[in-house]
Amino acid sequence: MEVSEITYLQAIHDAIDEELARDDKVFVFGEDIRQWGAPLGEMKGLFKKYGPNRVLDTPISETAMIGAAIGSAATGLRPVVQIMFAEFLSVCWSDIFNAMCKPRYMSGGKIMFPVTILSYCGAGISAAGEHSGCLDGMEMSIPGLKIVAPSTPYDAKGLIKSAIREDNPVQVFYHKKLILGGLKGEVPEKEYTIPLGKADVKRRGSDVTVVATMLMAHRALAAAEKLKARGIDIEVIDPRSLAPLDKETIFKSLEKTGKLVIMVEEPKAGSSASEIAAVVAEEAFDLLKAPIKRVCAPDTAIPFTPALEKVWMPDEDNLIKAVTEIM
Amino acid sequence: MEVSEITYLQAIHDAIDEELARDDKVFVFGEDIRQWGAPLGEMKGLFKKYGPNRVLDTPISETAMIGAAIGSAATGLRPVVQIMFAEFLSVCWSDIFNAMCKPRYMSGGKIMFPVTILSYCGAGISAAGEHSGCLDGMEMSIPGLKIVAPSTPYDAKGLIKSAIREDNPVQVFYHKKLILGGLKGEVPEKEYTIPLGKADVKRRGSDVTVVATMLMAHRALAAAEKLKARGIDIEVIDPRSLAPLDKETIFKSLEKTGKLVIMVEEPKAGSSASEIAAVVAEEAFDLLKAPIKRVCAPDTAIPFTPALEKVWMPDEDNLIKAVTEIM
Amino acid sequence: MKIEKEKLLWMYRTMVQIRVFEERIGSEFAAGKIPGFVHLSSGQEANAVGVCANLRIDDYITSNHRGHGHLIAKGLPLDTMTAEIFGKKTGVNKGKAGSQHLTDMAVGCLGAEGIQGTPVPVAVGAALSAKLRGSDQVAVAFIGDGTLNTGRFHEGLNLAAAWKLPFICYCENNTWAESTNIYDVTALTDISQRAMGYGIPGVAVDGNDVFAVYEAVHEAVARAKKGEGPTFIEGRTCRRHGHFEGDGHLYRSQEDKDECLKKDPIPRFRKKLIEMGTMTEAEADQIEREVKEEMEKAVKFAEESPFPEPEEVYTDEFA
Amino acid sequence: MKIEKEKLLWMYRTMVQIRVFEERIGSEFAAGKIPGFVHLSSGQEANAVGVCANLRIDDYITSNHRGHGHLIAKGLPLDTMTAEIFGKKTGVNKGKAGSQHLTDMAVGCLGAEGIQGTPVPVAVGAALSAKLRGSDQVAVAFIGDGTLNTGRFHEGLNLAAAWKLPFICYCENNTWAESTNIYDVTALTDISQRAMGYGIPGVAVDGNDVFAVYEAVHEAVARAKKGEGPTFIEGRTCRRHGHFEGDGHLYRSQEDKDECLKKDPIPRFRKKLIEMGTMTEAEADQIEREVKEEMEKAVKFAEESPFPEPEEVYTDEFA
Ligand SMILES: Cc1ncc(C[n+]2csc(CCOP(=O)(O)OP(=O)(O)O)c2C)c(N)n1
Ligand SMILES: Cc1ncc(C[n+]2csc(CCOP(=O)(O)OP(=O)(O)O)c2C)c(N)n1
Ligand SMILES: [Mg+2]
Ligand SMILES: [Mg+2]
Repeated sequence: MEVSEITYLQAIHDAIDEELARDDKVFVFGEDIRQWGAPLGEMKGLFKKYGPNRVLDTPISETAMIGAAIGSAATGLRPVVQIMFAEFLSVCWSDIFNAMCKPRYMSGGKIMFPVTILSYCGAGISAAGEHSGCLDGMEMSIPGLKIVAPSTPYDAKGLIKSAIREDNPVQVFYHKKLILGGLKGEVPEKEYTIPLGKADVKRRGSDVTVVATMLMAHRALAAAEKLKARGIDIEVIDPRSLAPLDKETIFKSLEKTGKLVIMVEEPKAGSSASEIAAVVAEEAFDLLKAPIKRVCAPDTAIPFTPALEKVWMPDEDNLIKAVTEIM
Repeated sequence: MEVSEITYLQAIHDAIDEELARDDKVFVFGEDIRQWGAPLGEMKGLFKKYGPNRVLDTPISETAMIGAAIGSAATGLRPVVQIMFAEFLSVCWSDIFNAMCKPRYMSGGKIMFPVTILSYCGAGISAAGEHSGCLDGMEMSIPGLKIVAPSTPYDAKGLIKSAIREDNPVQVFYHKKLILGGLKGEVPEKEYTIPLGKADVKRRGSDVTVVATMLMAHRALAAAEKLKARGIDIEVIDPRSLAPLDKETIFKSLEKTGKLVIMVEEPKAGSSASEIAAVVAEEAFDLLKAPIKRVCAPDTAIPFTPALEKVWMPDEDNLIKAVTEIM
Repeated sequence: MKIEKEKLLWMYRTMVQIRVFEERIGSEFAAGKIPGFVHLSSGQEANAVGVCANLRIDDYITSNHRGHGHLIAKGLPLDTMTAEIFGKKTGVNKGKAGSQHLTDMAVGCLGAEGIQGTPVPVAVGAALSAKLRGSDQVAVAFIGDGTLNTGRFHEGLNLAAAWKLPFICYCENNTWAESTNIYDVTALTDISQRAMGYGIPGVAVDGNDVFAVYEAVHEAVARAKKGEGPTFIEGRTCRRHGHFEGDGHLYRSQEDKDECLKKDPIPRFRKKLIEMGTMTEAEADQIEREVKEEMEKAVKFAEESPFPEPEEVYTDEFA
Repeated sequence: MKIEKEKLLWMYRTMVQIRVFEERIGSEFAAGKIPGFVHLSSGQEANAVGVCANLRIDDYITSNHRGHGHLIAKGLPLDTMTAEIFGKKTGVNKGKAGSQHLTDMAVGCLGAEGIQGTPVPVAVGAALSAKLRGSDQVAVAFIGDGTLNTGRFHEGLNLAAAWKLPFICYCENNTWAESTNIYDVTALTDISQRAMGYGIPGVAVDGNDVFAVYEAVHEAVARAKKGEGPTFIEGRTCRRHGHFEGDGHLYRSQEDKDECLKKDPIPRFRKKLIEMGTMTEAEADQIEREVKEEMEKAVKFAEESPFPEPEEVYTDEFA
C-alpha cells in the first residue's frame, strides 16, 4: 500500500477536502474559514476550490450555526460545522443536547441529522482558561451524540471521513498541540475510512492497560519507553471514538493485564476517564487486579501561565507514578 | 426539638423565604416568579412579601439571567436565580461553565460569585424530552460548581439555605415528582442548615451499599423493604451533595458491605453514577467484592408516553435485579 | 388580494379544525385522558392558517410548545396527531414526542421545540438548505412573543438576514409568556420594531384576521423567493386559554380575557366568507359538522390504539 | 463640552500608556517572551479612554479579548498587568489569567471574557446590582463589532432595557472580527441601528476622536444615573495590528490598513490639546517619556518576577 507522510493538520484538511469533492451534499461553515481557512489553517484553500455555496463564513453565532446545521441536515444536506474552540461548544450546548441529539429519538425516527461538528481542544499552548479545554467527558453525557478524538494523522483522516458520512451527529475533536506541534504520520494514498467505535492498540504490552486519547496517547507512548526501562510493559489503547466506546478492545487487554490506568486531558470529575472507569468497574470487574487509576487534570479551570499549565496537564511522570502504584 | 411536617415544596419555599428575610443582600429572580410564584409554586407569596427589588421576573433570557447573577454577585449581592427546568441550564451552559465557574480561579482569587441556581429536574410526569431530565452528571464535569440534590423536605430546606450562604456558585436541583407528589417530611421549627458535601445514610444495612439521589433515594428505600423480605439488607446512602461528594460516608459503608449499586435518574453514560463509580474504583477498590452496578436510564432522550417513560426511568425492580446480581 | 375559492374554503376548514382539535384536546386533558401538559392555541388560528395557506407541502416550518395549530395547518392528520398526544403507538411519533415535540418531515414539519428560541435557527438552517440546493422552498419559524428575548432568535434572525435566506419569522404576539407580559420584559411598545436591528422588514398585522396574515406572509414569501431575504412578522393575537391547561391565568385582567373572546377569528372569517359568497351558512355548518366528525374519529382512533411496547424505549436513538 | 485640564492630561497620558503598553507587549511577544496569544488595541485608544474618563473607580466594566486598553484606562497598574501577561506570580491574577482574562475588582474590572458576548450580561448584572443597592454606579461592557451577533449581546441588552439599568454597551467597531468583516455577516450598514430593536438610544461616534467618545458616554452616564436606562454606543475605529500578534491580516486591503494608520487618535488628540493650550509640545514629550519609563519598569518588574510555584495550580478554585 502506497503511503505518504503528512501532518495531522494536513490529514484534517484532506479528509474535509475529499468529502467535499466526493459528495456535493457536504458543505462546511464556521467562523473565519474563507480567508483564514479556519484559525489554525486546516481548511486553507477550500473556499477557493469549492466556492461560496460549499464553504461559508458565519457571524459569531454558535447557536445559529448549530441550528443551521440541524435545519440543513434535516432537509437533505450534510453540514460540517466548525465550532472552533471546544469551550465554544458550551455556547451552543442546548442546541447540541436538545435540538440536535434528541429529535431523532423523540420523533420516533421521523427525522435525521447527519451533522459533523469540528472543534479544537487541548491545553499546552497557554491559550488560557477559555481556549484550552477538552470537553470529551462532558459531551459523553449527551445521548445521541457520537464523539471521536483522533491522535494521529491516520486516525484523524479516517475518522473525519467516517464522521461526515455518518447519518447521526458526530463531534470531532482535534488537539491544538498536535496541530501546532506539526505532528506527522503515515497515511495511505488510497482512500480509506475508519469505522466509528473502533479502538486502536497503539502499543502492545502485558503488564498494565493504559487507555489514553489525543495528546495523552502520545504521552502514554513516551512513558511506555521509560517504563520499559524499569521492566514494566504497558499496553496503550487509544479508543479514538469515545462514543460509541469500544469496550471489547479494553476488556480484551484487561484479560491479559488485569490493571487499568486511564489518562485524559480533562479535570478528573465527570471526565471521559470516569465514564470508562465506570464501564470497566461494572462490566469487567472480574478482570481487575488493582484499582482503576485516572490520570487527569485537577478539578479546576486551566491556568494561563506555562509554569502552572504544565503542572495542570497530565504528563508522563503522572502516568508513570500511577502505573507504578498498581504494579 | 420541635418539628413540623411540611411538604418538599414548602421546604423549598421556606428556605428561600427565610434567607430573603435574614440577609437583604439575597434576592431572587427568574421567569414567572411574580405572578405564579414560579411554575410549580415554590415561591408563592415572595413577591408580595419582599417587593420588586428582591423578587424579579425576567424575560426568557437564560444567558442574561446567569450573567445578571454573576455581575450582581461580584458586586456585593447574593443572587438566587431560578433556571426552571434542568434542560434550560444547557441554554446558559457557557455562562455557568465559563463565566461563572472559572473566573474565581482564573483571577487568582480576585473575584467571587455567591450565586445559587435553582432548577427542577426529573421525569415521571410525562413532561417529554426537553422538560424531564436530570443533568447532575453533566454538571459534575464543571469545575468550580457545587451541586446539591435533596430528596426530602428536611434536606431541601437545610441545603438550600446553605447554598444561599455559600460564597461559591451552587446548583440546587429539586425533583418535580417529589414536588407534585406532595412528599412530606419532618422539619425542625428552629432554624438549621445542612453543610454542603455531607451525605446522609437514609437506611442502615449490611449487605449492599446503594447510593441514590432524589426520587431514586425513595425508590431505593422502597426496594429495601422488598429486598429485606428476601433476606437482603441494603444500606441506602443519599449523597445529597454531588459536588463536593462525601466519599468517606460511601467508603465507610463499603467497609461493611463490599458491594455497591448506584441508582440515579440519568442516562448511564456520563451520569453522576459514573463519576461515583469511578471514584470508588480508584480510591476504594480494595473494599470491593463485586462489580459496581449502575442503575440508570438508557442512553436515549426521554420518551413522552407514560408507557415508555416508566420503562425509561430506573425503578425498584431494576434496583432489586442489580442488587440480586451481586449477592 | 384575491384568493381562490378552494383555498378560502381550505382556510376556513383548517381554522375550524384547529379550534375543534384544541377544544377537544382540552376536554380530554381535563378528563385525565392525556398525560403531561398541553398548550392550546385556541384563538390564534388565523396565524397558523394565514401562514400555511402560503406554503407548499415541501416548504418547511418549525414550531413551538403551542404548535398543534401550526402542524394541522401544515397538513398533519388529526388522527395520528391525537394518538401522539395520547401517547399511543400509532402516534405520528410513536408516542415519544407528545404534544410539545410533534415532528413530521413528510409534511415539512422539522419539529416543535420546547426550548424557546430554537425554532428560529433550525428553520434558518432549512432555509439555508433550500438556497444552497437551489430550490424555491421557504422556511417559516413560528414563535411566541416571549421568545423574542432569547439569544437564539437574535442569532438566527441575523444569520438569515446576512445570508438573505428564504426565511420568515412569524411571531404570534399574544402578549403573554406564561404569566409574564411581553411589555414588562422589553422596552419596546411595538414588537415588530425588533426587526430594525437586523436590517430586514418588520411587519405587524392583526393576527386575528386571517386575510391580513395571509397577505403579509404572501409578500414575505415572494420576497424570500426573489432572494431578497427574510421578513419578521408580528401577528397581534390573543390566547383564549391559560398558558397550559390547568393554568387559571389569574394574572390576566378579566377585561383582557373578555376582549380576547370577542376577537375570535373564526366567526369573523365565517361571516366574511358568507358575505363574499364563498360559502353559505349551510355550507359553513356542514364544514363544522365534518370537522367535528373527523375529530371524533381521531379521538376514537387514539383511544383504541395501544400504547407502544416497552422495547420501543430502546429504538430510534440513532439513524 | 468643557473637560477640566487635569482630566484632559490624564486622558492624553492614558492613551499614550495604552499605545506604549501595546506596542511593547507586541515586541515582547515577537521576542518570544510572552506565552499564548495577545490581541492588541493599538489605534483604538480613544475608545477605552473616552469611556473610562467618565467613570469612577467604583463604576464597573467588563471587557473582552482585546482588553488591555480598557483595563489600563480603568486604573490597572502597568506592572502587575505586564507581569500577568508574562505569566508571573506577581501578576494581578498570579499568572492564572493571562492577557485575555485580566480581572481586578479593586478597580471595578469584573473581568475580560474570552467567550464573545459574555461581557454584556455580566456588566448588566453589575448594573442591576448598582440599581438594587441604590448606588449611583454605572456599568459598561466593552465589546467588538463581531460580538453584536451573539445571543448574549441580545439577551443582555434587552434585559438592561426592560429594567432600565444604568448600563452602557460600548461597541468598538473596528469592522473586523478576526478575518471576518462585520458588514459581511449582518445586513446592517449602520451598526448603531441595532439598538432600535431594544427601544434604547443607539449612538454612533468617531471612535478615533476621544472628545466624541467622551461626550457620547457622558450623556449615556447621565442618562443611566437618571434611571432612564441603557445606551448603546458604536465607536467607529480601526485596528492597527492583526487580530492577534502573528496574524498578517492579509484579508484586509492595503488601503484599509493605510487609512487606519492615518486615523491615529493619539497625534490628533495631542495636536488638539496643544492648540487648546492644555499642554505644550514639551509637556507632551515629557508625558511620553514618563510613560515609556513606566513601561520599561513594568517590563523589568515582569521579567524579574518569578513564575508561580507549582502548588499554586491547586489554589483559588473556591472562595
Ligand atoms: C429556554 C426556555 N426558557 C423557558 C421556557 C419555559 N417556557 C415555556 S413556554 C414559555 C412562554 C413562551 O411564551 P411565548 O413565546 O410568548 O409563547 P406562548 O406561550 O405565548 O405561545 C416559557 C417561558 C422554555 N420552554 N424554554
Ligand atoms: C463565542 C465565541 N466564538 C468565537 C470566538 C473566537 N473569537 C475570538 S475574538 C473573535 C473576533 C471578535 O471580533 P470583535 O468582537 O469585532 O472584536 P475585535 O477582535 O475586533 O476587537 C472571535 C470570533 C470567541 N472568542 N467566542
Ligand atoms: Mg406569548
Ligand atoms: Mg472587531
